[in-house]
Amino acid sequence: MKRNSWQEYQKEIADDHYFYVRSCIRQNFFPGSEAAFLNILRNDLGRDVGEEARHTSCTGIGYHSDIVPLETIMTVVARQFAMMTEAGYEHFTSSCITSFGIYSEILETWKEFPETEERTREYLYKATGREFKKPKSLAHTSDIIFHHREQIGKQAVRPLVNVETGEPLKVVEHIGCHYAKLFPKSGIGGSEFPYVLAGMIESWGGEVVDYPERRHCCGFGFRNYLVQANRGYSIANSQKKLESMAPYKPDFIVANCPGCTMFLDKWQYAIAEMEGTTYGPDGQGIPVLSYEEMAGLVLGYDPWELGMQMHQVAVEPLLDKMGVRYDPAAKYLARNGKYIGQPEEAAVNLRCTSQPIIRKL
Amino acid sequence: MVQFGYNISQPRAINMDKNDMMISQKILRTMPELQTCIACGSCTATCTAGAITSFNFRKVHTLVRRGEYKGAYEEMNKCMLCGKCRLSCPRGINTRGVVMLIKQELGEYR
Amino acid sequence: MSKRVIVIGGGVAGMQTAATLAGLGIHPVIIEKGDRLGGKLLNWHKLFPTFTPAGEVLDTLRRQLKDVEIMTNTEVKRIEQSGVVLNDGRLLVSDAVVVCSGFDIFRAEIKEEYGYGIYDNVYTTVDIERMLNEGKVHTADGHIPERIAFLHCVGSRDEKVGQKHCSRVCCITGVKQAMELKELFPQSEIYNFYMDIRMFGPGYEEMYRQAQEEFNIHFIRGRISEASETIDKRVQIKAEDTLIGRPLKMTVDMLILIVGMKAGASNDRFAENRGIELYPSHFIRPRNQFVDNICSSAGNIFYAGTVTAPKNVGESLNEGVAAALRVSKYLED
Amino acid sequence: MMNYYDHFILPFAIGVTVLFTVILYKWIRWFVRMPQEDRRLVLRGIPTRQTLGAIGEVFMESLLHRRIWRVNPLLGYMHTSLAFGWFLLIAVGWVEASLQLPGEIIPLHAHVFFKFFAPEVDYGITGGLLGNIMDLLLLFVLSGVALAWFKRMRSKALGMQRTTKHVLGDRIALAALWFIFPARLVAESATSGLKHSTTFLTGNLGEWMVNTFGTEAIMHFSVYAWWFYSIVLGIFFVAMPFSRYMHIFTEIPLIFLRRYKVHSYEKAKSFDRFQIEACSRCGICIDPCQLQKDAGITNVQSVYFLRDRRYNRLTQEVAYNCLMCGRCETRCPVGIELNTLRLNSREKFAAMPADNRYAYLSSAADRSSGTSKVGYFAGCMTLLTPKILRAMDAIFKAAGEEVWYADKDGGVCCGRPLKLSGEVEAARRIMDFNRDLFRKHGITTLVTSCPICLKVFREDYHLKGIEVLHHSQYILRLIQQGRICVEHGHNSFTYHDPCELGRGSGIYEEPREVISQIGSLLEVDENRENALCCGSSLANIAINDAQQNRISQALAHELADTGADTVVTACPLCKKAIARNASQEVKDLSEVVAEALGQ
Repeated sequence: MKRNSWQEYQKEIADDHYFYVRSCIRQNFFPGSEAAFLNILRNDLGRDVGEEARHTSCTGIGYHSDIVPLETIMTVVARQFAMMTEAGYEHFTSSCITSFGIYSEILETWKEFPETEERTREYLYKATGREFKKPKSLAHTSDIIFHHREQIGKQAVRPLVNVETGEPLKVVEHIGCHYAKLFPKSGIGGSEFPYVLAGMIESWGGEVVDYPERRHCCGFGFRNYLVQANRGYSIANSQKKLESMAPYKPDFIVANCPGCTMFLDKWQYAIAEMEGTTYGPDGQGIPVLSYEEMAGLVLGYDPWELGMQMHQVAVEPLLDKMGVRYDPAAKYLARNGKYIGQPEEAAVNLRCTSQPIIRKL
Repeated sequence: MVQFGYNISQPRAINMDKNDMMISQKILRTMPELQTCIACGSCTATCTAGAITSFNFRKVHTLVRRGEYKGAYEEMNKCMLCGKCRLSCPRGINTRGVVMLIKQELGEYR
Repeated sequence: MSKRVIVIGGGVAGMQTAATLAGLGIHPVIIEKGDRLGGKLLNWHKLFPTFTPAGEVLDTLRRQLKDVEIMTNTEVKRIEQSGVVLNDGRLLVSDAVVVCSGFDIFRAEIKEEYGYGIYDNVYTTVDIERMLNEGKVHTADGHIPERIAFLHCVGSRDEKVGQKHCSRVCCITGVKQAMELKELFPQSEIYNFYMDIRMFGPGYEEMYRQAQEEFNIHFIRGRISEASETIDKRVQIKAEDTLIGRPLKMTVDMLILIVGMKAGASNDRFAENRGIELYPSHFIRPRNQFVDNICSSAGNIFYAGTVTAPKNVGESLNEGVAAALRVSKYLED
Repeated sequence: MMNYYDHFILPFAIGVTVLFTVILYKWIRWFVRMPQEDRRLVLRGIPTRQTLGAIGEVFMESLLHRRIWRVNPLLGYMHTSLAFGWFLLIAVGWVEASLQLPGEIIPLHAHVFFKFFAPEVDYGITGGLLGNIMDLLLLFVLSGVALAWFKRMRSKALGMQRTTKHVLGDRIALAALWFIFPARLVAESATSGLKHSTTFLTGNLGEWMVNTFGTEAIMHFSVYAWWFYSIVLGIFFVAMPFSRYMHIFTEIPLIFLRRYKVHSYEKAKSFDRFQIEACSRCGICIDPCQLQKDAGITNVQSVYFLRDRRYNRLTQEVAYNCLMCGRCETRCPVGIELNTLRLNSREKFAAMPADNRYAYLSSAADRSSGTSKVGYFAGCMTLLTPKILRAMDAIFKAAGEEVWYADKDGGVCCGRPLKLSGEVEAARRIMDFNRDLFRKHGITTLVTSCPICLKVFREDYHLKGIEVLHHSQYILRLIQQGRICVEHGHNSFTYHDPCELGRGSGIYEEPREVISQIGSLLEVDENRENALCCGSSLANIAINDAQQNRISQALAHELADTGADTVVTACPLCKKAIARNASQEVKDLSEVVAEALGQ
């Protein structure tokens, strides 16, 4: 790919001592990913990541759905910053792209309209008695993985290569809209050719697939999804992307936004059930991974440890291609060995639910 | 197939890769002057039918030129062929001829 | 001894200025940064609206420059009252200076969303002129294009790339090239995506009409928002058909970006002279736009051609004559 | 009984048989397929005076070609000599044969080859006289043939700028026709020479032939000459029902049917065939056609239209490309209803189902204002010429007339443009809406400024109890009743007759009378029935703007040549079309009147 322009959009990413805030969607649907992020950073890379159990949702979903006013969300964000300040950190990192967009937007608003920052400080103090410092740097967690991608590459046990053919895996990357479309300078590679995930893929031996609808939204769209009658618009967007990428026969999709990961995965199930269309080989779906899961697989983590059984589209075909060893029987067992239930048979997971389940009660 | 209480919306975009351009091309071959429309809208502004309906001659023929034929026949049937548009067209397009042509090419009875 | 006048730039405006000066018995010196005279026209194929080969115009101008002193591969660093300072530090003394340094072509790479330099089948109008000159117009893998899209106003009327002005000549260039390509590939469909069509010159509107009616070139009002490459290396483009009010997408074999005129990079350096002022667009602002539209505030510095604003070849040539006459009048006084 | 057979008569006999078989087949077929009401008209008409009139008309038109004489005497002579001359040759020849040939039963063909079968040609006093009469008649016909040849080469001398471009079948029939009478002359002369006839033409020519070439040679030659004569006759007769010469026999029933009030109608029907095949392709319709003269369109004129329609190869392009100005119809020597035939040919191209059309026309579309017994319908085009609206307002005010304005703030089209485009059924829906509107508002007089509307109101609306007037008629009435006064000034005017008002509705004098009360009227060369069309006619769906403009230029030029200060017309469409190219002011009649209103 003659794509070098990403280098014109670089941003400062701190090397260590991050204050980590979680994502509503990721912690509910991909809890293994957040755990993996912390493990990779702390254990594999030896970095310091601080956390605060009392931090809340950024309320971005409510904000984008017109039910949380601007003043409120600014105060909530200020509270998160106060937590960071109290914990003695300066580098703020968020797991969620929506939150990342919210933080970027609010910091930018405070810069342009300092009186709003003043008012927010006042609201926060009145409500909680807290005070805060603005973070020195703001990064999305994918920025941080990108920052350490070479080191992860060095420690890689399973590069993104098809073990049978020796060919690099073809990876479709999807960047959440609020990563760089709000402020192109806030994302690595800008908004047109973001490089944050592509950089990881290339460093870990995979091949990035550029396809026509690459920049298109996954269709989450907050209000479009939240109102059932509007979901047709939401799903149509995912379908547009899937149709556009299917001819390239990608091995998997990786996204940096929790919402996108969820919708690209779950809408494949819905489309298959509603229309009978699937986009992967042999009537299956295209597996959708979070970048934490991708990094985890590269570093040799167990797929069920990474929470990949939570996916709607079965990941086993990909694991087989990568040569990942896994216990099919353990897929739907919790850490304590308890059966966690399993999805009904569906087109996108057909071959992978027919395995006999050993119930260990 | 499973019903989840919503459908997959059809894209609103005019997809020039999927649209069948044959009829549109034939219409333009027959009346190349239609291509000179500069969308001034005077036809629609003066339209006798347009004054009492939503008929928009300019928009309908533009859609037809893009291969969007659905509903064009029905829309063109609102025209009374009075000819005011032809008098007002700065490009000298035979607008009544266009109406007749589009109806002929898109009428289902053909 | 005849007076010495430095003409900066050996494009059409500079050539015309020098030729007229020489005819008036004045000693012009053309300073050209390239290795030969002709400027942008060296790369142009045919000129609108008459499809005159660019070479014909240059040949006529060259013939009038037989005895004119020409310094090629030479660049001017600054303009001073006594003359010009070259890049190598030499001072060339002169009685007057005519700035004919022209314009720069907008770098299409900056409009990253159109994928110029990234996708194989995205071209600029400058590329097409070159390809027409070489007699080789085809897609990157050597095929005859079946569908071609032109995009008007790339680097014109675009705040996002600091080009607020209208480059004027690109509209008619897009029409001209569309007609040339239609003639080469009669079976192809050609679409011109435009924001406004501005046909300011004589015969331009007639040519636009001819392109529509006789060449069946489709004009769609709407700016392409993004381009992306498909699996077969074609280019998928998205725009709104604003006359319908619906988004539109199509895949084309060639996407041709009609690039605009950017103010010459040297204008900023020249403007260090207090007598030379710039517009916000960085084109040079003449003393006024009417009776002194080829004069600077400094008495002995004059302008001709696109250094002051986007112009077509004919207008630039006229300014060459006008500037030479004003120089001559200045030297007499 | 004498033997009247020789092998050479076979081509002729076959030809005649084919001719009459085909003609009878066609007539019967057309007649049987005619709608019930048409057939009833015919049956009711036969015992009336119309039949006698028709016989007279057949004589005047089919034989003497009276109407062509009016176009150009030389052209008329040509047609008379060929048609009437041939008829007399047959009639007198028959007398001659029955008087002079021996035998009880003389077969029909015997007179055709009389000289061959007659034992002695100048038999008795009657024989010599009849022989000379026959020679004279042959000379008469031959003079027509000579003129026909001349016409092919120099049509202008016969008053025609252009002649018809014929199809192959026509050319064969024409060539045969050209040879029939010269062949007859040669064959008869040869036999006359051998039989020592003394008639002035064939006798003398025969004598000269025998003297020059010898009896032996002429004996051989005469056999070939009679064969040739029979063959060209045979060819002509076979070609006749399939070529333009079908008109010779079709015009006769057409004259009768027309006398019985059978007419063509907005929808195609069987009677149309009688009109279509009655066209002789004389090409008189080509010259008056402005599409040909000014716009360079040469394949759509009525002659070509009828030809294409006859042979079932009518294209939409030809059907649509006609201004329906009626200039050709007024000149057609056969009196074919050209506009109606053109109109009813369009339905098959425009056959749009009418169901659900114009369902949007409801009471909501009533945007009329005012209350009065007098209604004013401006018409769509008048809404684009507000000066006419203003002028009419001023006139109404001056006359103290309360008016119900049907469409001042926008109305519904009168339906005629749609009808002209062949969408007859759909047009009916629009007409119904407007008629209901007129009824609802209880008007008894309906004034319109648009001749297009006028024509359709009068012909298709069936507005019983409502008097429909064009504003020119209405204005004249106001002046005559003294309800408005106009002042006579020094301005000179020329008047352009709109097609739909003049030829279409027969209104020629009212506008002229009004103008002459205001100023002097300078006529253009071609006026009234011969007036030019402005080119903007809504009847033409195919013409492009440049062609329309050329027609308008030519008209504007004619009007300017009168030297009048102002061009006056009485149709908003004509006004706009002329103003496009006029060098002087162009006004509607109402404007001129409004400006001249006195106290």
